[in-house]
Amino acid sequence: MIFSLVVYSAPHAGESAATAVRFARALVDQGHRLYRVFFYGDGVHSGSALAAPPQDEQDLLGQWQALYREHGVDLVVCIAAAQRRGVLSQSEAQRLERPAANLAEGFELGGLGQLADATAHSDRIVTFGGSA
Amino acid sequence: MIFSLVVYSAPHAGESAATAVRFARALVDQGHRLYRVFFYGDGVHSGSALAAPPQDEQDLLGQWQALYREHGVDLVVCIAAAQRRGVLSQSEAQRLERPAANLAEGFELGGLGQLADATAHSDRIVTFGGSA
Amino acid sequence: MSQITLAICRHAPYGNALAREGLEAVLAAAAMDQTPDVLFTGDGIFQLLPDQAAGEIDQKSLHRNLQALPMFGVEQIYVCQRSLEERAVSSNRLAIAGINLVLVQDTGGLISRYQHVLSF
Amino acid sequence: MSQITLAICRHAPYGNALAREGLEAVLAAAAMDQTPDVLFTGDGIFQLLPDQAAGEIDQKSLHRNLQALPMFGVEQIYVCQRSLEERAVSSNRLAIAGINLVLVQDTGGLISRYQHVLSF
Amino acid sequence: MTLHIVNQSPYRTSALRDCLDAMADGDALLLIEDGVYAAGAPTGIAPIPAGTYCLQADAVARGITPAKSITLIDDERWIALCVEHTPIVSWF
Amino acid sequence: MTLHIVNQSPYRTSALRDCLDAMADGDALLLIEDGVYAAGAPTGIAPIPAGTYCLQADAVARGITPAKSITLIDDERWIALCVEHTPIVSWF
Repeated sequence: MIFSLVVYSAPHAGESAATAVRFARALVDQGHRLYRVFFYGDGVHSGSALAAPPQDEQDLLGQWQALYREHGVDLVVCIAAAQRRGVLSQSEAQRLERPAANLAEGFELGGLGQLADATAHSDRIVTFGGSA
Repeated sequence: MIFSLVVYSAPHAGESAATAVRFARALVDQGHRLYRVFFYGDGVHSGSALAAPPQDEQDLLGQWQALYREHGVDLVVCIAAAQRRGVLSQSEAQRLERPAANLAEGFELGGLGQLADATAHSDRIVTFGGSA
Repeated sequence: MSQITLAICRHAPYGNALAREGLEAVLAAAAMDQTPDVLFTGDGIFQLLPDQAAGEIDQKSLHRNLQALPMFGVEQIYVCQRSLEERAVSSNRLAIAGINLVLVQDTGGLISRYQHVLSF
Repeated sequence: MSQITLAICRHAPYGNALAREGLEAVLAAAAMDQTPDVLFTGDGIFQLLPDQAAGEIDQKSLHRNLQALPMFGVEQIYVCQRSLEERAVSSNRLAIAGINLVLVQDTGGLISRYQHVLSF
Repeated sequence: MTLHIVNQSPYRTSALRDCLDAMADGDALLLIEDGVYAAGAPTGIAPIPAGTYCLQADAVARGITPAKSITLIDDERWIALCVEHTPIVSWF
Repeated sequence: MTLHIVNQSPYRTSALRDCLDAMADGDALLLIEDGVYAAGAPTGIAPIPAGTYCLQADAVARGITPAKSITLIDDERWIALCVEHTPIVSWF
């Protein structure tokens, strides 16, 4: 079955981002197709290459990137939400005249249309909401 | 009177970060001393130099930096919370082998001791909590 | 046949970015001819209050996003009646030009008609 | 004379980073000889539950942070009795080695004794 | 039939109550993350329907022992629930 | 006397209720951000003490008309309240 996930919560803000990546891993391990993970709201921070949690905490970035490397999972960070929050690709950083880029390898910036597209092409959408 | 503020919420996640910077501005405009603003939890994203909100939305980063430039307000981003969330100075980026730095001018990384120090040297502490 | 997508808007405006970002997602989907249905429930019904002056807190009014809905083909929205009552908000106050408000009592029944639900 | 600082821990562990980061802030202050008093209230009392196996969700147990408190001079903590009752948690279950649990009924009175309150 | 997922403490936010208000007959409810606090002792806050599911890892992580009427599941079973239900609604 | 600040909707989280449970005689309560939804029509959720303050900008932004018993204030008066009270407790 074809799944897409929507992730709203920033990594290390609570448990949601970790639940999402664990669920994503379980999906592909069970042979389902993960059409897209769409990072929206504070979820865009998942795409930051600069996160450096202590060694004894979860490396969520590495887990998302492994899904990309091993299964080509489409990791789309909403470009409008990311601009507001400071997650930029090299070309966006140049265009917006910001001093650096921080979008991690494996993630791409995309428009909200990619969320609509995911609903059209997936059998199931699962949303991972923020912490309170 | 001497105030310090504690900010937990990320800019553009809700209203809290905007309330905090408006309150800080009002404090110094009224002649109070703002000893320190301590950014903790998701509040550390306030110190990201890469945020690029649309022209018709608030530029919270610029407002914090103006407080620093005009009044030397001490803007301290908790280093442990910032590492987890990907807000890094140049030296931290090198030490942690991350591809770029994004700590904005005017902000400095500091330990949790700086929060304790703020409570010891301030008459009042006001906390700006997260959104739900 | 079941409809494709229902967007559920549950957050108050301004206090949580999801209110604004949810409406932006609805508009973007509609612009791609994948117009979702929309349900306002819980604190989401506060998005529909008239006379919001968000400039007072240096934000843009959400009303502009709501008023754009008909231009993108969203001509009716569902509103949870129980949520209105709990918050003592009369549905008469919620007029948005070009949009028909449909009060819903059985939100569970409404939800079950869709293939996908996006929560904002 | 009023005490300096009370740290109020109101969040459940793991679901919100403030639970962990609050305890880290308490330990850091104590390490600087500015030991705050600590009140667990609301969902914060869930931090004190025994038998947490946070490894199941790939997190570190908060219990390690709690057990470090006495080493930093925090030898008693306040716990809101009403919060325990609302959650049907018996105070007998909450033993932490080296820490004396003081049940509080009048949290308002407790808070008023301090110069500063940090909320986590 | 809909699968509802609640990840918030019932003591802290209205997510569970809002969800229960929007459940239709035959819908399934899954408690995850801080939502598992609703699976413990009876609380009087919100009675959970019989047959509710609870993510075991989240309950064990928090030291919560769910009531007998609740079905403990792992991620694999969660995915199966997603396959069996549509739509899937998250309450947070 | 303590100044309590609540920034959450009373319909959505327990912040206001928790705050009211922890108020002592003579304490002040200030509603800001989504907390101002508690200042509107009587709701039955949590009765607000007389003399409660409400940040006017946040109420006006949301189209909320606070009850007559509530004192609308600006940032300057908020700061004055902070000067007059100690400690200051934020509920979120």
